[in-house]
Amino acid sequence: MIESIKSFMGWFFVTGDPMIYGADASIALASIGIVAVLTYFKKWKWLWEEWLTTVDHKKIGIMYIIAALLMLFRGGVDALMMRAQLTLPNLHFLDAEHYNQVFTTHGTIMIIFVAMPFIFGLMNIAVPLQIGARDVAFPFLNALSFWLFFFGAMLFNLSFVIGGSPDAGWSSYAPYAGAEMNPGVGQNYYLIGVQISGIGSLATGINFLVTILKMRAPGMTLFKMPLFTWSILITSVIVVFAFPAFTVALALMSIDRLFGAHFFTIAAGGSPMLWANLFWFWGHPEVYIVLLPVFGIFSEVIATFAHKTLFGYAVMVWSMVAISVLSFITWLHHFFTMGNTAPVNAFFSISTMLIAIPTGVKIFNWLFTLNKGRIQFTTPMLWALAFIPNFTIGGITGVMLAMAPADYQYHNSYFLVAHFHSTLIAGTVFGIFCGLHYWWPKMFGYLLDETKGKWAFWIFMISFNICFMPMYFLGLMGMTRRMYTYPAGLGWTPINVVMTIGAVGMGVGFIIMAYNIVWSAIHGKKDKTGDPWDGRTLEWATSSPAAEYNFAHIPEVSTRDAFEAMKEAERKGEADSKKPYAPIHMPSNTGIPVIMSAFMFVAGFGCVFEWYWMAIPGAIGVIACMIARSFVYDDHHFIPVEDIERTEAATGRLS
Amino acid sequence: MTDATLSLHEKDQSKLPLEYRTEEGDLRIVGFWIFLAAELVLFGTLFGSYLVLQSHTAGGPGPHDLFEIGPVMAETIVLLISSFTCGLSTLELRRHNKKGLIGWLIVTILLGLVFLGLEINEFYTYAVHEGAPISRSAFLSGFFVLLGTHGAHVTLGIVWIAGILLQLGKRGITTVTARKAFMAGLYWHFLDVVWIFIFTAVYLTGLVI
Amino acid sequence: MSENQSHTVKQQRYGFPWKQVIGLLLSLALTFLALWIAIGLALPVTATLTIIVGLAIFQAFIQLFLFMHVTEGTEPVHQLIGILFGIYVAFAVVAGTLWILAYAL
Amino acid sequence: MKNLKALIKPALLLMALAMLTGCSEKIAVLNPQGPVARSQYHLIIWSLIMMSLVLAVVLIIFVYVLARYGRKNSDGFDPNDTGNRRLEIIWMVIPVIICVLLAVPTVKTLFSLNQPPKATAAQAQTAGESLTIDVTSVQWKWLFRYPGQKIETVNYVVIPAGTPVKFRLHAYDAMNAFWVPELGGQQYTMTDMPMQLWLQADKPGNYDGRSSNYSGKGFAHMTFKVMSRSSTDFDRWVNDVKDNKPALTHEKYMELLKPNTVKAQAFSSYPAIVAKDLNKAQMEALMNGESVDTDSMHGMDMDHESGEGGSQDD
Ligand code: HEA
Ligand code: HEA
Ligand code: CUA
Ligand SMILES: [Cu+2]
Repeated sequence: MIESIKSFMGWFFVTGDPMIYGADASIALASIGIVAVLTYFKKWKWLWEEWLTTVDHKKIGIMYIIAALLMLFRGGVDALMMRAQLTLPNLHFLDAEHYNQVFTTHGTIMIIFVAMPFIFGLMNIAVPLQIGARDVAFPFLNALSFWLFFFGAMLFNLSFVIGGSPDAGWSSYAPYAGAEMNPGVGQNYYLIGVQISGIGSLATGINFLVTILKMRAPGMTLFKMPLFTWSILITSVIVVFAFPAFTVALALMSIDRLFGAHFFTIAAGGSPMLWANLFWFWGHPEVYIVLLPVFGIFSEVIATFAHKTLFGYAVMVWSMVAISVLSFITWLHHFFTMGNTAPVNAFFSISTMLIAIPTGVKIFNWLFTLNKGRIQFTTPMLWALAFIPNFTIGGITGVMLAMAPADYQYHNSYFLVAHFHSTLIAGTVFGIFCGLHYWWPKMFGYLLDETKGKWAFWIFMISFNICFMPMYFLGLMGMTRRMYTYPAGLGWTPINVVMTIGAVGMGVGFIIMAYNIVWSAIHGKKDKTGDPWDGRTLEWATSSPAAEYNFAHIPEVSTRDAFEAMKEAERKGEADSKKPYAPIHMPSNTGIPVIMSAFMFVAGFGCVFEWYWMAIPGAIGVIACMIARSFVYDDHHFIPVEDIERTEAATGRLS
Repeated sequence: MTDATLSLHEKDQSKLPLEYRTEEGDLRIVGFWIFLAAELVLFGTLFGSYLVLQSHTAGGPGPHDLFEIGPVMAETIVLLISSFTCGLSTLELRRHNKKGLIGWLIVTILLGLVFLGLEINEFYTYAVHEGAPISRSAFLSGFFVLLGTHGAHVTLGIVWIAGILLQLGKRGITTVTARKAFMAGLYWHFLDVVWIFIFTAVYLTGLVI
Repeated sequence: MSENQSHTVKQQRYGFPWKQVIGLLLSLALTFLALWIAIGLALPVTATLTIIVGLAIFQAFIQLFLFMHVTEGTEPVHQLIGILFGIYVAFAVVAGTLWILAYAL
Repeated sequence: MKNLKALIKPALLLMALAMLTGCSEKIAVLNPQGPVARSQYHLIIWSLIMMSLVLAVVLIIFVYVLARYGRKNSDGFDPNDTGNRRLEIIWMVIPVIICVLLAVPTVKTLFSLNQPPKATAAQAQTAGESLTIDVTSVQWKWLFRYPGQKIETVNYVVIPAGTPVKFRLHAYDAMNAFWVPELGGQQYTMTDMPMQLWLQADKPGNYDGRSSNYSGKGFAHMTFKVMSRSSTDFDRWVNDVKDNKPALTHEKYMELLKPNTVKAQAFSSYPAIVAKDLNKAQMEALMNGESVDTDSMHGMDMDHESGEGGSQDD
């Protein structure tokens, strides 16, 4: 009996490595600490009422961002572990199995649990405010999306301590990721954790599509929307149409692994290449899902701090539309070398190159927004400016990869790794840091410190170049990705050393940013006006942080850069007199999303271990929550006029 | 479409059909359409996978050996008729005729149940009598998952409509129940569209090639 | 947004459900036509496939317009564009997958 | 100007690139040793030139606007400068032209890579002959089979210089990719799809090859050597293997198929089963006495020129 428990524990918990024990211990300690603090300060009720059950898009946005920052930390630690292992040839800091798990979790976490949720967080905060709406179209669904993402991410991270992590790479190519060559629960964690959060993403896409299409303030026609809102509209389209393919791909591989089907197996006619095909059908649009929103952020920030309207607004919009259409017909460029016929490769080479054209249009329009502007070098602006040259390098190397015969030489080498870090970091990460600094006062009512912000920027940005520019050469020297070690004498060592130095530098930059957040929480400059940057769009028209109902009066819009126009009118003394307040109709908090997602977690965990006694009750819980929700009719409340007056008076906005 | 097409500039809310009359109803219907568009891609992916794997029978039974046109035609006709009765239910909804609405919805889900029964019988025959379960070959994996996904959608539709029937019985035709009934109708027609492609791409194609 | 109150509503007049009946008859006719072409006629395989897929698409549009009323709503352009984009992506995934994996053209 | 720092790095990179393209031997991809690698090298250099141009334009405008309009009190501020049709057309059309300039050689090279390279060795030229080698990737080793010579090697392969070599690629278990950067770009190996890759070495020499698609624990060690030898040396080597190396027995072969890493070795002959290119599932079925299904290869063969390997349709 004791023996069997012991052997079960040995199999259940990941063992055999001091690093894992350390992680186990720190996770346990952190959990106990959180529970203790919450209990001591009697914060449980507050946590439940203010956060866990909230349907307020601004709070959901903040929760997304906190979760994404934590995941960035985890992904960053993974990255540093990889860099440590690769610094010198023949190191044994990590063994092969461990290294393989680390790059898999690094890639998956960075893309699915950092980039996407960070963007979802920023769009939750900014989009309803920018279009002058009181909330998103489906607040309940919004909360559900967040909790699905959260529990999906938790499930994925659990693999580190229970059962073992996936090790087939974030692209999980079959047949290696199949049950036969990859037994154990690691790959199941990947499939099911990502699936759960993917369902949440799909719902977010639908939600924001409807929000933006149907809930804009009166007068805000599509072509008067701020560009960030435009970018989210188009991103949502890509999310809605790319994620179903991923849902299917993940489901098919899960069915292969759990129920013995043969979609991607070697045996019984399965087609491993079909997995690659389906994965990239989602995977390529995915990179634009994490890129277009930051294009939107840069458009806002560059226009704000150049004190000009964006150059070529209509073209900026249409180029994003073009990217969204093209993004669905280029996926094969990720497997040019899987023996396709020449016409197939030629088609996808050309369709991929075409994306350079709308992207280039955007780059030049940003440059010409700066032209004849009055440029102000704030921290968000620095991130936006650094993006332009750094991302261009990532983009043009992408075009080089798009040339199929040349890609035969780059594919799966560090040239490719350098390309995608140049786009993902100089694009997405710079963008989310930019948005974080820009909207921080709107989220919390105080600014992040500029000096520390700039230090973090310079250190991170320069280290990024130190880390990833030499990497292109490493690829041309023949070093392939996903190697846990390499022999001496190939000339690879110096570059690897430099890269590790750069990676540590990025870590330092990140630490300074984290310190800035903590420091500013205590000493940060308060934002009393709600408009700390002299902004141009409607989110700056309301107080910081915005009241629960966002706007006491729904603003009326007549031009682009609506808030700038309002300020202009006010300067000219044309501001119209305020109308009386009316009660505001708001959705009520609900615990169903978090409970339902927790059931999903239970069901998912059961599936990971193929414990159907656990999965089935979990699934029943999910369905019960759905039914319960379907019978809830009273899910709204009114904010009375007195409350509105009190809130508005507190921010000095009472008419 | 004369009676149903709504003017974009319809100011007079009370002229709108019930399900569009509240802002929430309007939002949800658009959202549901987008969801259906996403489902198109979901099924597209399954179709693509199935068609690629169709010939990968691993020496086991192929489409020719398994498919029989009789039962398939029965399933098809039942589902087509259910789509029709579902269309009638929406019509009754527009007439605000609660009895008619409930009646046609009941007919619809009964037909849906018949369809499911036929499909389960077909699956059972293949998996048990013909020795061709999902794990037999890539072709069968593709077949069972594509049809199973459709079947699961039909099941969900039946449960959903049953729930709406309860609410209709309790509350009558309100803006909320009207919206739900209307959306369930869209869903049902959509499943019919998917079946048309299953009929063509799986059964007919399987018999032709 | 007072969706909680039950509205008592007047019975409105609608005529015979022509659209629905035509839709049903057309679908049945198209289904049998496809069956006959596939099984009854011995056309070359490619021709048969082209025709039956064409018929299926036609039938899908019948459902879309006669039963589902895609053109209905307060701003039907949204769902129309949505469905069109969905068709585009679904086509891309089916045709692309087949082109890449099954039929080496 | 603090922001200039942002530009120094990319500019340096560009210069470094320009310098490196000519010299260093360490940069395998930029050091082509055969016609295939060379045609890819030309493409790479061409794209590098075009891309440097694009980057230069972006950087010049970037530096200009920051230097000009980034100062505290710069004149020329014009908030009404919000668009310019003519300019926007220019930066739409020029990228289109660049794309065309890149696409044309891309497509040309793509189609030309399907054809065997022109032989340069005197012997091969007259006979117009090429060498075929069947490559199988097994976790985590490379098996090379010479169907003409009836010998087999592991983790190294000897080829005659100046003669086109057709590598037929196949995987026993996981997907891998066969890559010899100095001789040419890679191709995947797959269990259900025999593929081919033409390579040719200009002159005798040793080249590093490795798997470039991750396949599990031993992946980092999944390397091999390509030894290019003169035709006479090659023939001598073949005879040497035939005379002096052991035969690959069935047991020994089954041993090789287990997932592990092994040293380089050579065999004077191989049993018939080796030539069947079975994958793991098929091999297991065979060992269990079941019938081997081969139809997973249907429609998966992209090898049109030769029509060898699997079959096209059912
Ligand atoms: C945010 C993420 C992001 C972005 C934006 C991009 C953008 C692009 N990517 Fe990248 N890519 C990835 C993330 C991204 N990529 C990832 C993660 C992978 C690898 C995944 C894996 O295998 O794990 C990858 C892999 C990848 C490959 C596969 C390579 C291989 O596996 O062998 C290819 C090949 O074509 C490619 C091409 C491109 C192109 C053409 C663009 C274009 O969109 C770039 C367009 C931009 C510009 C070109 C710059 C600005 C334009 C101008 C200044 C105008 C003038 C320019 C010209 C006319 C050229 N990418
Ligand atoms: C948004 C996406 C994203 C981001 C931001 C990053 C960020 C980084 N990545 Fe990542 N990477 C991917 C996406 C991303 N990566 C993907 C998709 C893959 C492919 C995976 C696969 O093959 O399957 C990959 C693979 C990958 C590899 C290749 C592994 C291999 O193939 O063997 C390497 C190697 O160097 C690497 C390095 C880094 C580094 C150094 C960073 C740095 O930028 C990280 C910097 C951040 C921090 C460092 C923050 C953490 C801070 C601390 C921990 C504080 C403490 C530290 C100090 C004080 C020093 N990445
Ligand atoms: Cu594998 Cu085609
Ligand atoms: Cu891509």
